[in-house]
Amino acid sequence: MNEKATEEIGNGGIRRTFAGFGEIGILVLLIVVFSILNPAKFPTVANLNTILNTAAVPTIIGVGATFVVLMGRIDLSVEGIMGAAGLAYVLLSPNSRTSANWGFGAIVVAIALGAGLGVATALLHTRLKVPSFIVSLGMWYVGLGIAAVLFGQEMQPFLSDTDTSVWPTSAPLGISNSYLVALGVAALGFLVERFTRLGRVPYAIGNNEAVALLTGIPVARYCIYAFAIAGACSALAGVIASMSLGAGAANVGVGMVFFTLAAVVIGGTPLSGGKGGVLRTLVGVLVLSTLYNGLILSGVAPSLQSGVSGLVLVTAAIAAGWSQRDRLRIVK
Amino acid sequence: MEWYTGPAGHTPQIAKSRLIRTTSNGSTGKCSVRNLTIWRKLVSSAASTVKVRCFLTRKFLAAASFGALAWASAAHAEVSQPTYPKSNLLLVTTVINATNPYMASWIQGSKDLAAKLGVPIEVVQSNGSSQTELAGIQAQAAKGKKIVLVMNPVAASNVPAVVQTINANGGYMVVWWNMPPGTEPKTSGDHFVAFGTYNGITAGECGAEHLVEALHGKGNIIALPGVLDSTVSQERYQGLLDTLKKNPDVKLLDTQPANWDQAIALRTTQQLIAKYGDKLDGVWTADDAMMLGAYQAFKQAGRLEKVKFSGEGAYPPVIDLMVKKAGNNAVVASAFHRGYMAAATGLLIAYKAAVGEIDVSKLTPEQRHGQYAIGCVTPENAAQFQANGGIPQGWLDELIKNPFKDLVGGPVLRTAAP
Amino acid sequence: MTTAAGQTASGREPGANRPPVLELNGITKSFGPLVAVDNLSLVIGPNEVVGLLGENGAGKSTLLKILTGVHQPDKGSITVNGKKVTLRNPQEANAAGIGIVHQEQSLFTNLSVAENIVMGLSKQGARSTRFGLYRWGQVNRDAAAILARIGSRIDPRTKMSDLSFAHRQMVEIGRTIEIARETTRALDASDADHGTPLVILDEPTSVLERNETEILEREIRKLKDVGSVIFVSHRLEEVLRICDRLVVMRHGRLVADRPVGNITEDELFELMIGQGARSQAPASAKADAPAKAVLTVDSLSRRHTFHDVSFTVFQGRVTAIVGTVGSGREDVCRAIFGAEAFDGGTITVDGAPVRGWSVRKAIAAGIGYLPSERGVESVVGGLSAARNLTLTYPDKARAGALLSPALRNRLANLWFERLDVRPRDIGLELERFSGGNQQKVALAKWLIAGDLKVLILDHPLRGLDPGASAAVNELIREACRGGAAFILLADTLEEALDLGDEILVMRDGCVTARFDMAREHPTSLDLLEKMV
Amino acid sequence: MKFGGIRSIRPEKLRILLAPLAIFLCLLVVVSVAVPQFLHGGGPSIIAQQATPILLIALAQCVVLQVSSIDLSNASMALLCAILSAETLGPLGIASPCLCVGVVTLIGMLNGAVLTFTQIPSFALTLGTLGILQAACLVITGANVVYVTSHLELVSWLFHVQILTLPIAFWLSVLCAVLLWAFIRFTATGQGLMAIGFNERASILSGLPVRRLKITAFGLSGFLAGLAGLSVIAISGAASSYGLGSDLLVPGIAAALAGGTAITGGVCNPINVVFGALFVALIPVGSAAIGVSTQAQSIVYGAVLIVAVAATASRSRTGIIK
Repeated sequence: MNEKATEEIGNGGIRRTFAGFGEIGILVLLIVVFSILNPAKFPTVANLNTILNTAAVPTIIGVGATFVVLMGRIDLSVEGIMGAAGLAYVLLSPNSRTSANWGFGAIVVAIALGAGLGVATALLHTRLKVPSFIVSLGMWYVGLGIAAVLFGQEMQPFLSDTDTSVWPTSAPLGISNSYLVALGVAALGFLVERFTRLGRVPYAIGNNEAVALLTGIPVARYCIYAFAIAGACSALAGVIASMSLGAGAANVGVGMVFFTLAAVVIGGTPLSGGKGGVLRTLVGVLVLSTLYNGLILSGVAPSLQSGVSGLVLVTAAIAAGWSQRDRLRIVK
Repeated sequence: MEWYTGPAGHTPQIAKSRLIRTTSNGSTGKCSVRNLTIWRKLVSSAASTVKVRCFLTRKFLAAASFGALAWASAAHAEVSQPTYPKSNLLLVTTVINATNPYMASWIQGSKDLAAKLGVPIEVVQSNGSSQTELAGIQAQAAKGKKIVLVMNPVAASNVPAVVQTINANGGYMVVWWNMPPGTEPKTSGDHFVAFGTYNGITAGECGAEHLVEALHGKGNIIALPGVLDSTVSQERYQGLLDTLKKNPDVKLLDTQPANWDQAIALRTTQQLIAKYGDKLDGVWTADDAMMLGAYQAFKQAGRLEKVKFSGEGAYPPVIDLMVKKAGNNAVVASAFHRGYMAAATGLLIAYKAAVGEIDVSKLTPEQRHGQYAIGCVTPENAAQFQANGGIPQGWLDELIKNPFKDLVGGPVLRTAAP
Repeated sequence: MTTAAGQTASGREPGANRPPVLELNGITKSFGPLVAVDNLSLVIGPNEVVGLLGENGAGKSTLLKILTGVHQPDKGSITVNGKKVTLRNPQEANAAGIGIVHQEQSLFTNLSVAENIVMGLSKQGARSTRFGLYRWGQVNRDAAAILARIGSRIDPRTKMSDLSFAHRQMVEIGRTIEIARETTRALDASDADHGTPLVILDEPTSVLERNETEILEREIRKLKDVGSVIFVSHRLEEVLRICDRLVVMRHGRLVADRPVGNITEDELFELMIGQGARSQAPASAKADAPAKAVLTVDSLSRRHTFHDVSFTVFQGRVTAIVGTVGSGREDVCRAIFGAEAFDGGTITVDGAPVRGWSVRKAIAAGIGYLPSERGVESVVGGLSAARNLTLTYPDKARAGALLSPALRNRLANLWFERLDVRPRDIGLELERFSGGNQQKVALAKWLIAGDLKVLILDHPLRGLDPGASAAVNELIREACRGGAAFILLADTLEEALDLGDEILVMRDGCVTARFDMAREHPTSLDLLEKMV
Repeated sequence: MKFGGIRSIRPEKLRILLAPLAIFLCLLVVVSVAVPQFLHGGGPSIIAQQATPILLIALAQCVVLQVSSIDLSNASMALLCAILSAETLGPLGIASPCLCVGVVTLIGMLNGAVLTFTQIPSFALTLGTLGILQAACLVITGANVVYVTSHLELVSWLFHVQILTLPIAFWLSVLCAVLLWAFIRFTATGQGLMAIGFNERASILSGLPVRRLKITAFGLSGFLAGLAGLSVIAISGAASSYGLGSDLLVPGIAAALAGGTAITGGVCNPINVVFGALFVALIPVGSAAIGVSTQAQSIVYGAVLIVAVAATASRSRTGIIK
């Protein structure tokens, strides 16, 4: 590796964006298997839309989660924020309980609420120096609490406007609106991830935080950004979920935290951070949604479904990491 | 944080043997529809229910009357159990969460009764955690007053610990929905006054039979039960299966548990629509929250007009749907009972034991462990249930005259769901 | 050297009564009872290269951390280019015109060279972004230009992890200079009397091989034209060659401040440790009597890393391996220690060829390994010094089934005395000791075995001050007499020549020469030409 | 580190040593003041009862956190053990508890083995195991509640017999904590676990049997989870996939962290985890006692959790918290 004055050094960094996209293989595999298992039902446009529909909400959450995970943090507050934001949205839109009608304002408020909770998480995490794991866990409860308070003792609030509640799943452009939104969010996320400092710094922090601090990167501030993004995404997801539910429910996001985190990991963004990205999460979510859909279509006993998902998660994680196995490799 | 109408429960030992029906579940669908109207009359005026043919309601009346007797006799006589002055009592009611219509109604009932009796009340919310439930009750007991408790346990297995607590405190308690075998009130001393439940099988049949009717005895349906290991869900599912046995032309294509949850029901139904497409004619659900989820899914799929739904619990929004005859009478039935009534009845029984208006030792077996009347709401009669959440005027006053007025029989016996 | 200030790039008049770049006044910083920097005052003029010397724990690194805004002084004032400043964090230090190349590399291995350079800049230049979006083409061109300026032709799109250590170091330097230039530009724009940037090089050469050091020296001379430099190093001859002026710290105080002209290495050494002259390392027990072979490596190979490496290690002898970074010598050592797999050749310990080789087996066979990256690979910072000492051979402090704190402490105290580890607090977490003292403990961890056959030393003196180095050297010799054999990856060729009984030269994964010091007496130049 | 002589006792160390006890006492005082009768109203015994399974799960968790991994599956292992022993107590009698605990211990070790040999993140792995175990529970129980038919007395005495007004089961789990503490402090294995937590790479290069140690850690986690499962059976005499014990994961983690365990690894004091568990068990009583509205209770729960960990967490000197 001695430097001769003339020749170029380095491989010119062939950006391995799509290198080692083992998860795509897994996705294809799933599609093939399920298509063989039920050729009539699975490989149809209608079912494709069902899958994309299921994928919409976790994809939106996943985009936010990716930024947090890239920094080696974790955000468990998803379900809480979804509940709080969802109820806020429903109560501010034409509904069976309040007279409020803020139109788009309702969505804005909901997202602001989510971002706010995200910022709160980050501040507690950076100022009190408490691991993001526990802070966001606490925020999960706080969010659910806020939702419960908004819900109050009265009857469940329903969206009065039918069109709203049908909007997410209707597909005027061939693909359901909710997934179009998800794609939009993902595209935006990818843009930020690739072309802005806000997007690159998380990679740096995830790679070596000590160095980031020495280099003078304001880690705390970027934590706040990341969690704010995650919060906003969760909130938007909460809004879409509530829309499609046609009602306000505190636990509209039930089961989403682990679904999304699993998707992020399967996608190839390790929880240690520094690697991966939004696009990978997109794929990861598709893997899990396809699995969820396929299991039901293939009539796998409900009791077994969680087990099969678990197996797939482990297999995917192993497949993703197998090549990098090494005597001195450290995995937490 | 799951939406429960009845939480994870138990299977009695009898479960091992074949299905044994108590008289009360012998009622046919028609009967349950009819005795609903009777039931309406009955609640408006307790006397006007003589010419009733339906066995359930006869039983019901009998129960009501001897319930009244038992109480009347107890009213003035010396009672065996320790009693306390009103001022020394604290009413406690437990809910599994605060964001579920059933629970909201439960809290309302407890508070209304407390107001009528003029006794302070505390609500213990457990967020679906057994730990929290026990701790909450304990915290109230620790306040020093005698506890009058009505409990909707997160899990049957919590009951013994609570009984322990109440015995130590010297208060009185009534449990709804879930109770482990071998913890019968009779055998647990005077402080565990009674256990009450609604007949899940009848409830399940209410939905199933009207679904079959609406499909003219032919078609394909899917079922959404609650949390897999919940007794309540299994009873209702049993009701569905029994009905289908009698109507072989109605096929049950798929069963996917939706954990009592609206959101999960929505997601699951979307998958099932993808799976069966236009084959589906009906959806049976173990609870209205899940029905609303399923309803939403078909609405989005634009197939509301072609599908029938049945639920359980007669949530006000569901009743509204029936009254509106939304989606070409999409919703065909939902069994009616109210957390309001359950909570009020339970609290009142415990309260009367505490102040000595009931002699626990003199209560009949049915009164200590019995099932209470449920109705069946259909588009025809839905309107009657809209006002005041379906609680008839003056129901509470009637109740205070006779806490056992809705008692319709002894324990529910069933087999485990296949 | 002083004339160098004359040919400043921006054509400024030498010392045209510009304010000093840096003026420290009575700086004091203490951690609990320990006073790290004690009422220190220092002035650094424009376009001046000042060497900062001192033992480990003399307070150098604390001082640097204060200058770069990591720590804030308890007392005293900092004046940069005539303006009093308070540096609350690294960004503010950058903004004030102070950049630093850290002892350990501060690069992100998962990002490209260009990205690493951009990351370092407090405010990315207007050209690198449009509408807040990076223009990667532009960023890469700029990066290439920056690297070209220091005579390096690394492709800026290369992922950092694909570069050799030395090349990463170049990137690091390039970035630092860019920070400095950026700052100068900023100052030029804002400030009437042109402020001068200050670049701090914290032991930049300690990890570099000789030939790479020369590139760096050239660079520092260039740097003089644009700004001033604080140069921290333990290699005295190097310091004397590069710097205009030397300041020496001891126990947190400034004990000397002299121009290079009138000071010798020995003087410096004395100033630093305040004791008698340096113990000239006499060649070790270079017995001619044939010693017993303990370890034989026969045509050991690993794809893309090293090929056909063979040598034998004898009892009581030191086998030194020299070579540039990337010559594969580290990998050979790791393979021998079982930490890396090898796909060809054999390793024979005590006449028995090994199979299914692993770290555990290597240690069981009496082989020890002192890695170079101390913090990451060698010490468990969170554990007490005593526990670190007994980590590998817990039996040394075991009473029956349980570990005996009493035994452990006796052992630890013993070794703390022998190695003169300071502070004498065996219960203190190891991460709280200075680098040199950590290294002593890390070495002792192997020596307590007593019957160690082979100890592999990967840059054992890296970042150690002369005092500590002497002590560690002494340890090695003692162990030699005790019958242990050593494989040494030396920091400097001098060190290798000084200690080695046999010297292997490696280049690109192959052994290019071997010298038996009992018979031959090669010079460092002989070695160098085989290395490059 | 306990034997480092007086110089190494610094305020930071004292905080880490005492904070968990402190926060528990604070909460206890709050409750006792708000509800004076709490202490002699049998409150302590109930809290101890609830704290027992939480404590055991928390200990299981802190062993794994010690090697800077996490085990999301240990709560469901506890549940599986409870279900298995509910099924087998009748036929097997006293053999059943040992058998069931043995089984989950093996499952734990399997976790560890897969983790070390495939090198996948523990979070992902145990999340998967969690799903698989849930399925296992549902299949074994046929999605029903399983009741102990006979021999319940073999375990039930654990909560009926009381010492100093607290159930003996609690004292036994405290004993587990003390033994674990001694194990970590005074055995080579325990020292190895600590070392891995702080710096795995250095541990490998220092010749520690890292794989074996990690498998040990996860095995211990399974074992303690098994004991937690037994305590569930002892309390309720029944087990089901969604019943008592199905919600132990979060309280367990919370208790471990409130007990000063560092999620970054290395730092774990089982004795403090005891206070962590008691604290977590006490939160609901606390919020009920000071009369928080039904709706707002989970807000309080979340907030208290954060504050508690903020007070007890031991922070690495690098200042990097993730």
